[in-house]
Amino acid sequence: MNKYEEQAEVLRQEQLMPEIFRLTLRAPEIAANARPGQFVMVQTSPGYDPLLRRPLSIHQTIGHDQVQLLYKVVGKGTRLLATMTAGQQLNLTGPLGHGFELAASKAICLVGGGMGIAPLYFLAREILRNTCPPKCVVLLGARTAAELGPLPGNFMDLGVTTHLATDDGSLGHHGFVAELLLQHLDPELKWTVCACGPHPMMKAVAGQCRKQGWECQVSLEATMACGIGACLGCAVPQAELSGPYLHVCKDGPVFKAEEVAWL
Amino acid sequence: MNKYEEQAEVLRQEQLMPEIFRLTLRAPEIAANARPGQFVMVQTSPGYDPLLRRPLSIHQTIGHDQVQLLYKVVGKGTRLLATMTAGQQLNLTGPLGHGFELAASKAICLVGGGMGIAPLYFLAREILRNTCPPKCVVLLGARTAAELGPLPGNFMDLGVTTHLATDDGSLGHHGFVAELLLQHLDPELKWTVCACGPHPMMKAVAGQCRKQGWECQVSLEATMACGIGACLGCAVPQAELSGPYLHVCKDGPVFKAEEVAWL
Amino acid sequence: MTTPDLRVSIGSLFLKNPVLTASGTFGYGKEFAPYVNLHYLGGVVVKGISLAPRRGNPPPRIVETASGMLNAIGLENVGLDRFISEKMPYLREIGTRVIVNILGDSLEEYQTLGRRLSEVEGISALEVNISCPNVKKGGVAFGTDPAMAEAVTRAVCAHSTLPVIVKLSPNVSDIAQIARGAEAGGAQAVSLINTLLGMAIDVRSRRPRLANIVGGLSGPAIKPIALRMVWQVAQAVKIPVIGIGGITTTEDALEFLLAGATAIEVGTANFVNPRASQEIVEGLGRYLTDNRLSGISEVIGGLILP
Amino acid sequence: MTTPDLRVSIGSLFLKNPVLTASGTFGYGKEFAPYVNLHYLGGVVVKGISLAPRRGNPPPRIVETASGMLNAIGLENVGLDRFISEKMPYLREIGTRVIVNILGDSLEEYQTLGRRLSEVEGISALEVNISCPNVKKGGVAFGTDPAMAEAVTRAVCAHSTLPVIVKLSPNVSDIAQIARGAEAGGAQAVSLINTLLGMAIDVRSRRPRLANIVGGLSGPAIKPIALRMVWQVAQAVKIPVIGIGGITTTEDALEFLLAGATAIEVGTANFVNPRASQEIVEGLGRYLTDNRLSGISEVIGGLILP
Ligand SMILES: Cc1cc2nc3c(=O)[nH]c(=O)nc-3n(C[C@H](O)[C@H](O)[C@H](O)COP(=O)(O)OP(=O)(O)OC[C@H]3O[C@@H](n4cnc5c(N)ncnc54)[C@H](O)[C@@H]3O)c2cc1C
Ligand SMILES: Cc1cc2nc3c(=O)[nH]c(=O)nc-3n(C[C@H](O)[C@H](O)[C@H](O)COP(=O)(O)OP(=O)(O)OC[C@H]3O[C@@H](n4cnc5c(N)ncnc54)[C@H](O)[C@@H]3O)c2cc1C
Ligand SMILES: Cc1cc2nc3c(=O)[nH]c(=O)nc-3n(C[C@H](O)[C@H](O)[C@H](O)COP(=O)(O)O)c2cc1C
Ligand SMILES: Cc1cc2nc3c(=O)[nH]c(=O)nc-3n(C[C@H](O)[C@H](O)[C@H](O)COP(=O)(O)O)c2cc1C
Ligand code: FES
Ligand code: FES
Repeated sequence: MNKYEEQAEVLRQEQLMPEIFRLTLRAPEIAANARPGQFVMVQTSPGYDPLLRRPLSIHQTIGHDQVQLLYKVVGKGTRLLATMTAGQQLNLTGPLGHGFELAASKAICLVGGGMGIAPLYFLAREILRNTCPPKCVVLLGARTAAELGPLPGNFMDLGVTTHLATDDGSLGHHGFVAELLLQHLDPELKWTVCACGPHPMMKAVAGQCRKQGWECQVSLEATMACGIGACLGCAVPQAELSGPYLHVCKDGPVFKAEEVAWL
Repeated sequence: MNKYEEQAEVLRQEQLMPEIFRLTLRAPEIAANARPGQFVMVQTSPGYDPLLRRPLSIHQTIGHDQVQLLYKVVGKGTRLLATMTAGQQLNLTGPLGHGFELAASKAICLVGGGMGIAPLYFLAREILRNTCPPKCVVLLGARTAAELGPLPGNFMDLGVTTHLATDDGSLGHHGFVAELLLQHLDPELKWTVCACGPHPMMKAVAGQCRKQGWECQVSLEATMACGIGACLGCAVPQAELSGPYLHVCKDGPVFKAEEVAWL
Repeated sequence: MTTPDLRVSIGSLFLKNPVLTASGTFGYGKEFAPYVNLHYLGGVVVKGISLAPRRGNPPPRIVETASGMLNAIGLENVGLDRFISEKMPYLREIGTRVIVNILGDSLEEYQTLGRRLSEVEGISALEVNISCPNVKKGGVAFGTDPAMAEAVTRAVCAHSTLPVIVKLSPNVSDIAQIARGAEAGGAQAVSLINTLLGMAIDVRSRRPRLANIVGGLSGPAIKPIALRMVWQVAQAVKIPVIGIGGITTTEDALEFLLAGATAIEVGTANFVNPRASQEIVEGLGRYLTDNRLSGISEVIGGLILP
Repeated sequence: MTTPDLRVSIGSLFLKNPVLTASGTFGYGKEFAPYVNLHYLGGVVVKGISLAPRRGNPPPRIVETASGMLNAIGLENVGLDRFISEKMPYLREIGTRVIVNILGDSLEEYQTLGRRLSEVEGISALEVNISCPNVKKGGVAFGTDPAMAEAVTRAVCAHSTLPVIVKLSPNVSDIAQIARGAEAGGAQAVSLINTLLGMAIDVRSRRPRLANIVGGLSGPAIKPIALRMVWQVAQAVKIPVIGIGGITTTEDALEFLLAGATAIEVGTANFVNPRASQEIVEGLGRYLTDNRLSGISEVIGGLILP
């Protein structure tokens, strides 16, 4: 898989919610090669503070040369990113890692929690464009309605069935998004479930899938320095606990749920 | 003398020449207390890179609440400063140090080289407003005409006699600004000369003045950490070489030329 | 709601809160009076004092580095006599603890400083800078050898009635061993870290950026090293530990307290934000309130290990 | 105009230019092939190899600090056999020097690594990481004692036909002394610095940010310390010195060369800018041209003292 270092131009910075932004960049090489579930490493500052690049999933590619990121401001790097305006330059490396792999699944379910929703939009669009399976369901969760903002609408606009859950019940199901699996997925079908979100959410989803015998792919996070398998910083334990660690940036970020240790 | 820490608002950022900017800030406490020759310490970044504040002379105060800085982009800090736009906040401490002291001089000459011109504009305005001496002459120098930009015009607009020198002869006298002293100052008068600029220029000016028996005040530079006499970083040797060092931020930046060692 | 209890004690020295200012970064207190209510602070550690005045190193003395700075002030100071006559009158009135940092180039000089300062009213403790070269031992710094650290501590303690804090140099293989030396010598506390020896070169002139060639590195850059050393020393000695090194925010201070420091000193941060020390006092109070903790003692040493 | 001569030699090891990549920050070379023309580099130092594969430490292994980062990878590596069979075939073809970084927990392990790697085609030199604990000596790191440094160097040199570079730990009182130990043991060169031991705490969870509690600090933050040590070591030994620590730009590299380093290694900077190493090669060439210097040897050790 090809990787690039690109000086991307900021085309648009949109504040979707108080802390959540959508950034559209011109990055032709990365856009042309990106697959859903892959990520980029973004240099958020020209100086040494912050020093390391920040990993962000590709939210979608637009046309042949644009990359869109969806991110939440949680610290220094993302705060700086949110100050970028159209016309400014941003250095990206990518596309990095292995994305979701959907051979010829007949029934696909995407489960996103919080910012884990970011890569699923790209995935949903690709699914609809390419395989267009008989069944495709999207389940989105967040702590509260305000955290989802326009995202559910974006998925619905694609024409895909979308169910929502919020921890506080302010929108959709009152409870965890993993609980929607049993409510909405026909247990007779052989589902392929693609999940991205907080660790406990993915653990619950992976557990459900195992019980049902469904295939499950999860997109993991880890603190990263290089993003390309060189530093070995992004280790996560594999299912076989005594085996070598997996590395999120190189072996993932998308893993088969059964490869991973759910501690 | 009172010192303040102020969150100043950027009112205007003007690019006078390719590398030279004029920044107008709302900083009421500092504006109300500033004297010509004093400086501020500017926090150029919210993070740790660059870490230390940067010293900049007060170019002038405007009205009761505005402070203007004139600066050249030479490194990280000034480069960041140049990206600031109206409405943004900038943290300043000041006014710092001791400025020029003009008791009742009858003949005053201001000599500025390069960015050393910055504090002299404030001084020229104050002189014209307060003491309004029978004789007041401004001598400005730079490497080339393009480095002076609109600055000579600013002084002329005050109605003060202004002579120019450039190293390359592209404007005014072809040579060093210190050479203008003998050309333009009536040796019969008791001049008070106030100089700010590169060290060799001030050394030449101080030498001339000593020969003529004129009073000479010079504004020195040194790398600074605190700007308030606490770190002892900004040492310069005094005329009495074995004596303790002078500290630019506290004992200066303006010194009597005879206090300083001209090495 | 009760106001949070920030009081700590460093041996027999009681502080209203654990926030001190680091020697050499806060002048003699007065310089910061325009920015800080000095009496809000736990205490002020003044610029290092020697028996005779010192001129310090020639300039340039300071250079900025990535998230840090190098200084080679060379321990410039007004000397003991002028310190007592010129600086103490102001310091006596600031309403908080005054800790005097001392330095010498022989055991005798440290002794004399300890004795003379014990007779001065208004001083709460001594902080002994042992990063200085021992002239009689070929210029090896007192702070790089446990036996020498013990000897200099003992010398000061024997001649002084004040609580003695020994300030450790980080330029050593095993700082815990030096700390134990100071403890054995009778120190009531150790403070660490002093600056790390560093260097910078101007590639255009090909010359060192400091006239002294090498200088001491301080600021946020060194915080991880300082924190590790504080954690190691806190486990190695029974006396209280004062944490120093890159502390700029309340969170930084909390890291050192969790690692086992009983108090902290704010250094280079004073230059960046002259109100940093006071803001940290306020921030610690807020932290206790927000976390419903009754006192800062619930934070100190509270690191949870995996 | 002639192209500038960037060639240097490290003992019997000739490099087309003085820019190497630091162990653990450049994988096995291949990872950076999308960004860098590997054959432009002076050489590639690969991730540290031990006799048996190592799992390394549990996560989290990385945390960012001010202008730096802490890592506690724990020397995870594929082990000698897989390194030879899986990584060497690619490395043999990259068109530049391959230097293999080795680590062990006993003299015997270092010996075996030296012997086995000498038999492998395509390796130009060994870099011996002596920051590892000596299990038989109670876990004290080889690199903190001059005699142990000498012993481990001698062990590798005696069993290997390759040039041996000894990589020094900065967590010591006197790094020049350790360098002299390595020199006495037969090292053709020393490289420094490895990471500085540091720590970070998450004040919300009150836990260390690294599962291993402590980790190694690297990046621009440590450059002043590294530069000072390189300067000290260059004066203390006759063998060539390779400078490492925070090198990110051409100017940084020049600082180390001026201080006496014959070559440099680019580490953490590879993560920030994957093209850093190649850009430094290009930058050094430009510097020579701009300053009308015929070769990089005119820069090495060219520091002008006051
Ligand atoms: C493969 C991958 C893809 C990602 N995709 C996205 C995405 O599309 N959108 C998005 O918003 N984020 C995404 N993240 C998370 C994102 O990388 C972090 O939020 C970001 O690096 C934080 O940088 P910062 O400088 O703002 O925060 P920092 O200053 O580094 O950290 C601030 C605080 O946030 C915490 N923090 C740091 N990283 C994370 C994290 N990963 N999750 C939660 N808290 C964290 C820190 O512990 C700290 O307390 C992804 C991460 C990975 C590994
Ligand atoms: C009391 C005082 C008043 C000043 N007033 C003004 C002013 O009104 N306008 C103005 O433009 N500048 C002024 N300066 C100089 C100004 O402080 C520096 O140019 C600034 O700090 C450079 O910061 P930087 O981060 O951009 O450069 P850095 O990254 O710190 O340095 C970049 C390069 O510039 C060099 N450099 C650093 N400081 C200076 C300096 N003082 N002079 C020349 N080169 C330097 C460095 O050695 C380095 O090579 C003043 C300095 C002092 C001490
Ligand atoms: C400019 C400056 C001067 C210093 N002078 C002294 C001193 O006189 N005595 C001393 O013990 N430490 C001195 N120090 C060290 C500091 O007290 C402190 O230990 C060190 O800077 C690390 O803390 P920091 O990173 O918060 O600055 C000085 C530090 C700086 C930056
Ligand atoms: C993630 C990481 C892994 C490292 N692994 C090794 C290693 O296996 N062997 C070794 O000798 N040094 C290792 N190092 C140290 C570097 O080679 C280098 O000495 C150090 O990082 C300082 O250089 P820098 O500041 O340029 O990164 C590692 C450093 C990092 C950041
Ligand atoms: S982030 Fe470096 S190996 Fe994954
Ligand atoms: S800059 Fe600190 S004393 Fe002058």
